[in-house]
Order: sequence, then C-alpha cells, then structure tokens
Amino acid sequence: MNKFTNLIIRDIRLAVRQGSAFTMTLSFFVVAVTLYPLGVGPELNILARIGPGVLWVGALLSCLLTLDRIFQADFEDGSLDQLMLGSLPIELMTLAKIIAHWLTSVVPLILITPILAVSLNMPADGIWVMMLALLVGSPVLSLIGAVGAGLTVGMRRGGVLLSLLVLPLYIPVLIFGVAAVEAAIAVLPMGPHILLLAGLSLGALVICPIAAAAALRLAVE
Amino acid sequence: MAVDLHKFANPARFLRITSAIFPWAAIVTVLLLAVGLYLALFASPEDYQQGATVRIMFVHVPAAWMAMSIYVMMAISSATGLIWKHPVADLSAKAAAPIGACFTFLALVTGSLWGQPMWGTFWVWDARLTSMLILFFLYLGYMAIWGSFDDQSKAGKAAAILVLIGAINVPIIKFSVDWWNTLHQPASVATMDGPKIHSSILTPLLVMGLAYTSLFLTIFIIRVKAEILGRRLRILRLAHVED
Amino acid sequence: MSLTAINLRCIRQDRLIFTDLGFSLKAGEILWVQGRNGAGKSSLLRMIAGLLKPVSGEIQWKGASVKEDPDGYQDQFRYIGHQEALKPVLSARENLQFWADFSGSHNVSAALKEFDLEKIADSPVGIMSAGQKKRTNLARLISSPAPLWILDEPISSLDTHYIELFKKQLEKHVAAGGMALLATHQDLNLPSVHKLDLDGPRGRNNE
Amino acid sequence: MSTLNEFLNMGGYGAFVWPSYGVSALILICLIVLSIRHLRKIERELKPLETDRKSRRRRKVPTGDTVQ
Repeated sequence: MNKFTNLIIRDIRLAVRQGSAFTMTLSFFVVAVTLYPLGVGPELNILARIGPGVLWVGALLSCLLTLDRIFQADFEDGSLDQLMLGSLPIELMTLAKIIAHWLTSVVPLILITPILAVSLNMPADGIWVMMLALLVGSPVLSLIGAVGAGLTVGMRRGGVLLSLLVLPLYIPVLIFGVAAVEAAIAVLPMGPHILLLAGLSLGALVICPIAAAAALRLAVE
Repeated sequence: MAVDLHKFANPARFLRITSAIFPWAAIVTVLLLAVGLYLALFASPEDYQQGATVRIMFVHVPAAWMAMSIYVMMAISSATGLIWKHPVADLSAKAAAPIGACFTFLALVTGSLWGQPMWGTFWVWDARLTSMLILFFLYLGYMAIWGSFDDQSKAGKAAAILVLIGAINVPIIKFSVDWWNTLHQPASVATMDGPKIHSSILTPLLVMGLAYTSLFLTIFIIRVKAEILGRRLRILRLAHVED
Repeated sequence: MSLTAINLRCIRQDRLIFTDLGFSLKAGEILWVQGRNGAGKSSLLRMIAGLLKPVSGEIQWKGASVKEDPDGYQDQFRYIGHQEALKPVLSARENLQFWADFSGSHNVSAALKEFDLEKIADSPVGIMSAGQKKRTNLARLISSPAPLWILDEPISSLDTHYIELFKKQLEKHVAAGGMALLATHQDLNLPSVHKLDLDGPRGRNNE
Repeated sequence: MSTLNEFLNMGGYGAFVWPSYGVSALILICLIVLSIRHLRKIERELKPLETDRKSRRRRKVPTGDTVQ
C-alpha cells in the first residue's frame, strides 16, 4: 500500500514546491466569483439569491482549470510510462493521482469558500452547508475530470475538448449541490441533497478510475 | 517494408449486407413518411385544448425518441467494439453520431416552436427540453473527440470510453434535471405532457416514429459505408506512399 | 530465463510498422535493435515492455506467454525511454528514491555512486545538464534492478567518458546473467551481441 | 379557396406547425444529401487507388512473392 501513498505524497510535494498550481486555482476562483457582483449589481438581496449557484459554478470552473495537469505533466516528461510499468495496478495509480489532485486543487477551494460566501451575502448556516456540500460533492469533479484528462492527455489543445467532455457530466453535482445550500438557507431539510451528492461521489469512485486507466492505456500506446 | 492490408481494411461481408438492405430501407422510409405525414397533417383531429399545435408533437416526439435510442445504440456498439474488438463497431458509432445530433437538434427546435404558443416564450427550462439540450452537448463532445486524434483506431477507443461514461450519466442527468425542475417549479407552467394520448393521436405518432427509425437506418447505411471506405482509402493512400 | 517474440505485428495510425518479427534472447545476451528512424525500434521496445499491444503475435518470458502473468512480468524488466521521467523540481536522490520505492527496491546510494552522481545528488534535476539527467535516468537501472533491461537510445546525450562507464555497467549486468534489449545507432562492440535489423526483409532475426 | 388558407392558417397556429415541419424536413434532407455526397467523394477517390492496387497485384504475381 505504501506505493499508493508514496505516489500521493510525491504529487503533493510537487504541487507544494511548484506553489503556482495552488495560487493559480485559488486566484481564478476568487476573481471569477467577484466578477458576478460587478456584472449583476451590488443589490444584496439579488446576490444572496444567486450566491449558491455562483459559488458552485465558480468551483466547477476552477477545478476544470487544473484537470489537464493531472496526467499531462507526467506524460510530457515520460514519468507516465514508468508509472504504467510499475507493479502498482494502473487503476490504483490513477486513483492516487486523482486523490492528489483533489487534495491539492479542490480542498483549497473549499477552504476559501466562506470568504467568498460572505461577499455574496450568504447567511451563516448557508456557508457551513456550502462547505459540506462541496466536500461531499467535489470528489466527483476530480474523478470524472480525470477520465476527461486521460482521454485528452497528449493532445495539442486538449483543454478545450476536456471542458466540453466533462462539463455536461458535472451537471448533477451542480444541481444537488446548489439545492442543498438553498435548502439550508430556507431552513428546509438538506439531508437528501447531501446524500445524493455522496451517492454520486461513491458511484464515480467506482467507475472513473477504471475508465481513466483505460484512457491512459490508450494514450501511452 | 511491405504493406499488408490487415483484416480491418475491407469487412466485405458487412458491406454486402448493408448494400443489400439499403434499397428496401429507402422504400420503406418513403412509404412510412408519406403515411405518417398524411395522418399527422390531415387525418387526425385538432386537440380541443391545444388546437393545431398538437401536430408539432408528431415531429417533436419521434425526434426525441430517436435522439435517445441512437445514443443507446452508440453505447452498445462501442461496448461491443471495446470488448470483442469488432472492427466495424467503432465506425458504426461514429457514423450514427451526426444523425443522433441532428435528431436531438430537431427535438430542441420543434420543442421550442411548440413552447411558444403554449408558454409565450420560445425557451422554457422544462425538464425534458433541458435534458435534451444536455444530450446534445454529449453528442457534440463525442463528435469532437473523433476529430482530435490523428490515429483513427485510438480515436475509436477513446470515443467508446467517452460514450460509455456518458451513457452511465444520462439517467443520472435526467433524474437530476427532473429533481431540479420540481424544486424550481413555477406554478403556472404546464409541463410537456399535453393531452392524454388518444388513439387518433397515437397512430400517427407511432407511424412517424417508425418512419424516423427507418430513415435513421437508411442514412446510417450510407454513413457507415462511407466510414468503412474512408478507412480503406486512408490505408491505400499510406500503401501508395509506402511503395 | 529467456525472452522470445513470435511473429509480432505492429500497426500504428493504420500504417504497418513491422510484421512477422521474431527473436529469442537467453540470459547473458544482448539484442541490438537496428533500423533507420521510423523503422519501429521504439515501437518494438515499447511492445516488449507491454506499453503497446501487438496486433498479432506473442511475447514469451521464461517460455510462458506474458499475458498469463502480466504483473509478474513487469517486475522482470526496467524500461528506459527517450524521456528522462525525472521531475525537475525534485533532486536526483528524491527522484531515484521515489522510483526505487515504486518498484520495491532500496539501493539508491549505490546507483548514485555507480554513475558518479554523488556530487550533484541533492541539486534539483531542473538545473542539470542533459548528460547528467541521462545518467540519473540510467542510474535507475541500478537503484531498481531487474534481469531484463529495455534501453531506447541510452547513450544519446552522453560524452565518451560516460559511454564507457555505461558500457561497463551493461557488461557487468550481462556477465551476472542479465539480458538487454538495446536500440541505438552507435556500435558499442559489446560481447555476445545479436543484431536485429528492422530494415532487413520482414525484420526477421538475421544473425 | 377558403378551405386552403383556412387549412394553412390552422386556427392561427399555422405559424408554428409549418416551420417545425419545414425545419425537420430541411435538416433531414441536408443530412441525407451531405452523407451521399461524402460517400460519392470517397468512392471517387478510392477508384484510382483500387485499380492501381489490382494492376500492381497482377504485375507481381509472376514473381510469386505477392504482397497481400
């Protein structure tokens, strides 16, 4: 099992040493969300109304930004070949890469959400549920994103294709995520929404590493 | 290096079968379309509530059926391609995709044309129309992935993986959009259910559905033949350059 | 211990690279794969390493087909490709340590000594020269040992002094009963070498 | 005469029924035409290569080392 954790630790160490990956995602998320009040206008009740949707769409898009780096960096310097030839099964290797991406790119988004939520005039318990929903739903972003990244690794302008492939599949997460936050704000039971998000994550956890591994076997040929 | 035409190049048997079916499919399509259009436009009575707009349904509903069933057919043929390495499976999915995209687009256009008299605006975020729109994006993604690989056999496998992941997600998306629709259900909007399906409406609907299916089969045969000959052309050109 | 390939056929982008290609290699032998650029040297090596699936034909390790026990076969070889597979941000030691742990072996310091990399072991790979990077990559052969070496242009950016050093390592490996599959343009006049010329008629083993 | 334009008018909804049939017909016909033209183009380009391959095979047979 230590091969698996070694790979995750190595990827995290790489992300930490190349600090740019962190700051890029966070700054994109902050800038993208602050554009909405500038566009929609500063009325607080409107911002409160669109807050959950804006935050979720922002999280989706900034996660999308970092997706093609999951395999592309290793593909370019040849590490992907070596990783495929290791005795660690490719599905587990892909899962390790996905977990590393989730920790280095998606968790920071969750940590910064409260500040942005306040700027969008979101009530306190809404913020707490927003972070919970992001925490439960965001693994799907990395998992399905990894399948898209695997399919487009090694392509000249894979980034555009990646977003076209992956965004339609993000829609259920967006819908249940926003529903959970709006239910919390309206003091309605948000249990079912969170459970559905968890269901999506678990389902993706099973299917996506296998699909991503198949895509990588293709890319390495 | 001697070039040897591997078995992918000319699946003669498949081509022979399809070109035999083709004339029959074309004739059946024309007949069914004639009967369907006659029933849809002339024979069936106007609906007491919606008036003549119900006639749009005879074009909208079959297109929506075809959009869904073609995507399922693509998923099945891609799965056989991945599992049994059948050489024509990927190409048949690639041939079907543009047809599916056209039917999805038609379903969207006719749906919004139906919506205008009913709701007063061309586009209402109705659950079915929204799912159809997302299905249209999945079709675009599928066709885009074929275009972005230079190695066609790799493109086939990548597209197969994508359509299988898509097929798993379609029911989830459908469920989540319905869930989303009930959450934001403005009281006044009447859903697309329309009148109880009366037999006088059902028969033209079924006939038009069959007509669209055989139309799909006819176009599909043309396109899959073009894909197979296209691959053969690529291989012969390479052989030509090689010697 | 033997590696045999039986009428392999390779097709890439609908183009036939080679067909009916076969060879066999026993312990203590080196197979020198020759051929002009694009003749399929890299494709053959990637195929033996299992990265590229042959359209037809079979690869056997110790007489048994590779498909039966793919994981077992993967521990038996080390593949060195064109690229260095090293992370520029990490130091040479960290890189080798990661790959050693990844393949379950632990003699990184010996590898650094063999390819005399101790001086630059702790500086990031990013600031190293091409030759130093290539030596660090080759040091992987020592830090994670395997009986079969699959080497694709191993000495492309090395100067003569380090080519000799690499040749010594290769001879030591072969003398100890190891095997090597080598694709290179320079003649290393190594002992017990079989040649496989992919430009020859149908790339059959013509030694 | 009146039944014709009354039929075309369709109780005022004609403006939506006819365009939907029109768009459907237009797009399906375009799809058929494009597919057929695509097929013809490929067949046209294939013909010279096919004849060239057959002729090369006839020339090679005497030497006994046929390629295919």
